[in-house]
Amino acid sequence: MTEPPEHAPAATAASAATADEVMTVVAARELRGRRTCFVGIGLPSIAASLARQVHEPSLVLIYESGPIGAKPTRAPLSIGDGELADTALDVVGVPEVFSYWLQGGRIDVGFLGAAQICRYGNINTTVIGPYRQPMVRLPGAGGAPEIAASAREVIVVARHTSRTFVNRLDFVTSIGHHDGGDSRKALGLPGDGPTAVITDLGVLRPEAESRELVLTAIHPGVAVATVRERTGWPLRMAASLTETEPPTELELGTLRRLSAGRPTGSAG
Amino acid sequence: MTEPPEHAPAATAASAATADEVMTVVAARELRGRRTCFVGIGLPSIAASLARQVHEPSLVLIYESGPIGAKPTRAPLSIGDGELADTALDVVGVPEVFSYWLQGGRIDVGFLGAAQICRYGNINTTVIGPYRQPMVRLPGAGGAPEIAASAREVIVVARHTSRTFVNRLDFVTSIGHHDGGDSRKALGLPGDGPTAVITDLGVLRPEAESRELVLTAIHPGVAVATVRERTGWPLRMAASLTETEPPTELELGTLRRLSAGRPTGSAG
Amino acid sequence: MAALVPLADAVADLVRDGDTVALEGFTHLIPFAAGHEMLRQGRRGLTLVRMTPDLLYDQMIGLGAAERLVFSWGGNPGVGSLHRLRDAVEHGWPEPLDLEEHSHAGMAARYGAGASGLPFGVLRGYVGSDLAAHTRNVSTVTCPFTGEQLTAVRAFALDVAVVHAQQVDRDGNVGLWGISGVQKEAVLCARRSIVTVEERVDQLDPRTRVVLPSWVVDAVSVVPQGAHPSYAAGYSERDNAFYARWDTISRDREPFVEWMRRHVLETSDFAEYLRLLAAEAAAAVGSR
Amino acid sequence: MAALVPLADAVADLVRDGDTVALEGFTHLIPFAAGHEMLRQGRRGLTLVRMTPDLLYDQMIGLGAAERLVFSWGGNPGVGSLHRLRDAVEHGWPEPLDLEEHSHAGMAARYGAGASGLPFGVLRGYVGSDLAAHTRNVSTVTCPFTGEQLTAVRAFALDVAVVHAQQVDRDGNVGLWGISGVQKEAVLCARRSIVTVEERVDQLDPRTRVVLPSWVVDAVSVVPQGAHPSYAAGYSERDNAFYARWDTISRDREPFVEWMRRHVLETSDFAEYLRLLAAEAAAAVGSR
Repeated sequence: MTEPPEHAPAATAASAATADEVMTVVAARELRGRRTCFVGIGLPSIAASLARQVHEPSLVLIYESGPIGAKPTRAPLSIGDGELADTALDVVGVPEVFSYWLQGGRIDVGFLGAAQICRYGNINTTVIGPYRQPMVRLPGAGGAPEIAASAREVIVVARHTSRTFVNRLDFVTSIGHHDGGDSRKALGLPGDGPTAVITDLGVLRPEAESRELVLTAIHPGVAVATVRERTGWPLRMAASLTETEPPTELELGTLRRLSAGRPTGSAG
Repeated sequence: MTEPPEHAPAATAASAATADEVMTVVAARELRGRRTCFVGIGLPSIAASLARQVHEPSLVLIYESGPIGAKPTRAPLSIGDGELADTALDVVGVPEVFSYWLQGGRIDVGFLGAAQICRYGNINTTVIGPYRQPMVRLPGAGGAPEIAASAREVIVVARHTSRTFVNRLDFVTSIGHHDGGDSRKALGLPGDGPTAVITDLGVLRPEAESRELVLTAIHPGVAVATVRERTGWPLRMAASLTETEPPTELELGTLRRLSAGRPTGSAG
Repeated sequence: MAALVPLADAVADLVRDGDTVALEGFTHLIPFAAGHEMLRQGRRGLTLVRMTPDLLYDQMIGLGAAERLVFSWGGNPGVGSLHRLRDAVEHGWPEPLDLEEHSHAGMAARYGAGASGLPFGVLRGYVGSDLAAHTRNVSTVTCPFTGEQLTAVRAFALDVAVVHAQQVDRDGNVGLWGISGVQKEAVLCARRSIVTVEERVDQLDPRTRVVLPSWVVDAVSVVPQGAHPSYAAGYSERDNAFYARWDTISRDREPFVEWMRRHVLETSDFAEYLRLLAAEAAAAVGSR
Repeated sequence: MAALVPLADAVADLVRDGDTVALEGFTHLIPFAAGHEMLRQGRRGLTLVRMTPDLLYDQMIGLGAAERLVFSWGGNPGVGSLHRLRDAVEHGWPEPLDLEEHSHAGMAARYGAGASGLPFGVLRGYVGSDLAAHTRNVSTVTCPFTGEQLTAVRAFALDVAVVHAQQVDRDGNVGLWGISGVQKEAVLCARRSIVTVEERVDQLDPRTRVVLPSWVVDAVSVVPQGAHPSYAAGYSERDNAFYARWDTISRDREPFVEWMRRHVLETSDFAEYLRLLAAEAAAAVGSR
């Protein structure tokens, strides 16, 4: 990646917060008031841990590796970390976590990452370039296609670059709002699809009718022009575009405790 | 029931053995050399326990309630006795015992009882009389239909009365050799069906071609005429009709220890 | 989120006349206390679902609480018939009982499909049996890869599931161990659920094998020995003598009704029922 | 009946060139020792199946042991790409790798169906995803009760399943606990199976949650730390530093091949491999 992963820190109380930290803090806030979160691999994992510690102590974190009700005290390096199992209320087999728990309709929020995302919140984590002659072979689907389909709603966390926020996906791994409008509903999917995309620049949400992602909040110190530059489609602003509340000391302190010892820039 | 459940004891070393005991002992012998037995509710349960203790210590007993590798030291009163779980290698859920273990093709012998059985080894445990206006409502299918279908072979244990060994079933609960010949195979069932029917009078086995049950062994002191009288179809004798070896002291002593405290004449 | 409430409140809030209700338990952990409470509160017109209806459903059917039974094996294990079930089926007393019956494998697949949010389950089952001819909930499905025909069963969608377990922890999570039947699946395919437990504990016992998280259960009630005469591994033994005694109690209509009136309908709760049984047992010993 | 044999014998007896093999493990209990032994014995043309191929499959693919990969997520968790997997897919080095990919839910359903003796599994999955267009093992099936269309996936039928577990008891029964993935299903849908374990014990630990009875396993080999750099709950910690280091070791072809030659191909067994790693770690500390 040649684009800088972080923008300049904002000159606020959160001046010490990196863009990644703001993204994680804002993602964690999205879990306020939720009961159950199916935590996908990647960036969402640390935000989910943060949400449990700061906002929603009773939030039930469920991982595709089987832990139900995990209570991680540090950001898991992988989705199958021993600590997830050790702190969980129960650890079930992988077939059960997908059948009884996800497909059974028991997940309020699916929390996903993305390598590419389009204006309708469809996600690619499979391949850049043609499928049979890839330029970049990505890890693949994991649990995401069914999380995207079955969770009551989906929140996506992704760094905001023009490589990620693209006009057209090279491959649809996990469905968002499909072609917009009612097209997702027409596929018969149980869940409502992405309701928020949290980036290191701001927050995008689907417009009511079109289901196209529009910018609804911008992080402190970020210019709208930067967001537009790094978005591969002509990004529109919500009528009520707001500025993100900067991270509180509690949020930031907790996040840093959670992240201690974790490799930086990790994708897992 | 008006027919006497037991015939007069034979004047042999097993003179003290009741007809029920001979039946159980002979049924247990059928499990010699087998690895896994799915134990149906009813008379088979005690025979399976006996087989493990006397003939085949490594015999794996599996019960529809979930215990795998149970090692009962007394005859279980029910298929869900605490001792079955306490002594088992593992206790799995009921869906798993039927899907992964029985349907998965891991059962050598299914061990079943019967309220009615016909010449082709089909079994009724549902109803006597018309289904909607029953004369006697029986307990029903339980695990038997799929045990009968999926176990590599099936052994049936039943007291020999003309009410049980009937010319025509009132209801087919569990399939045996269907209409005989290749008709079972034509249904696409995985297992081979009943290979032995053990009664308190003798042993019936299916003829090679017709798959009709014929008398292959008779218990000590039992007259062929008695067996014929109590069989609802014109029972044929195998060319090589043998007399059952009487119960040994070990068999009988073990059986009586297993049965101690168990209600007599129990159907469970 | 599971509320810790008295059983009478749980039943009053969550079980309605005409509901499809599964009080599950495979020999072990049968929720007798909850079933009795439904009788005390006079529930009627229930569709009762269970793999192995035994004494509890015999009692409920005998008092006319059920109009339909969906099951796979109905007997008094190790003892014999369920006389009240038979009387209802054979003679329509106290009222006719509509039966829908399956094999255990079929019932388990129906529960599993319901818990999984699927409309049907697939199995190798019912082939050659007359069972399928008597229900609309068994059909066939063809494998799109091999062309093979398999059996399909309709998923359960229950109004209420009721189970008994050993423990609830301080956060309302339920834990059970030993023979676990289809209890988890029953709870997961029900709109509403009630769990009775032996005990409230700080942390679930390490022997726990099946966990029902607080947020999939509506109400939890602490009812020690709430499975009697069934048992709860680690807490009680199966009362085999009572199962044998039931054969006599239930054989004829009047004594059955009288027994139920005295022991269930006219006791205030399960604890009083257990005290009454204990007093009777003590008296029986004393009179020997 | 499981034979307790040295791992080299188990692999020699049970794994053949061209086999479809699953070395399963979801972050936890990944059977590295068994995979290394397959490389030492020069197995070729394998179809490798696994939900979460990580370093072990990167190693096997990088040495040209596999011609096909069936999977749902292939990465170095928390670190990044699998360079050898990418090189095989993107540049056909050391040879082209045919990919068949699924979602986790689809893979789990394929394993579950195979374990259950069914030709296909049913799920709500793949809808709206491009995944299904690239495989013949995803199709649809219609519910005979509701008319609803669902996704069908073909059951797995493996030649060999290989898993790592904590313990084997004196009768050859295998026990594992912690994150258990699809290991049980993998073993149950394979014609042959190999289990490596941390330890042989008289009785399985009470923490055991998944049991593989002796009679569903062909060979058990005691290989302490046989999952390194993955872990075995209760026995070892995940070697996160090694996962990070792998990013460097595997980035370029020559250093990768050299590392594998020295550490895997030219060591006699996994114990020697572990000693070599330990010696290198000690030397690295000493040279600081």
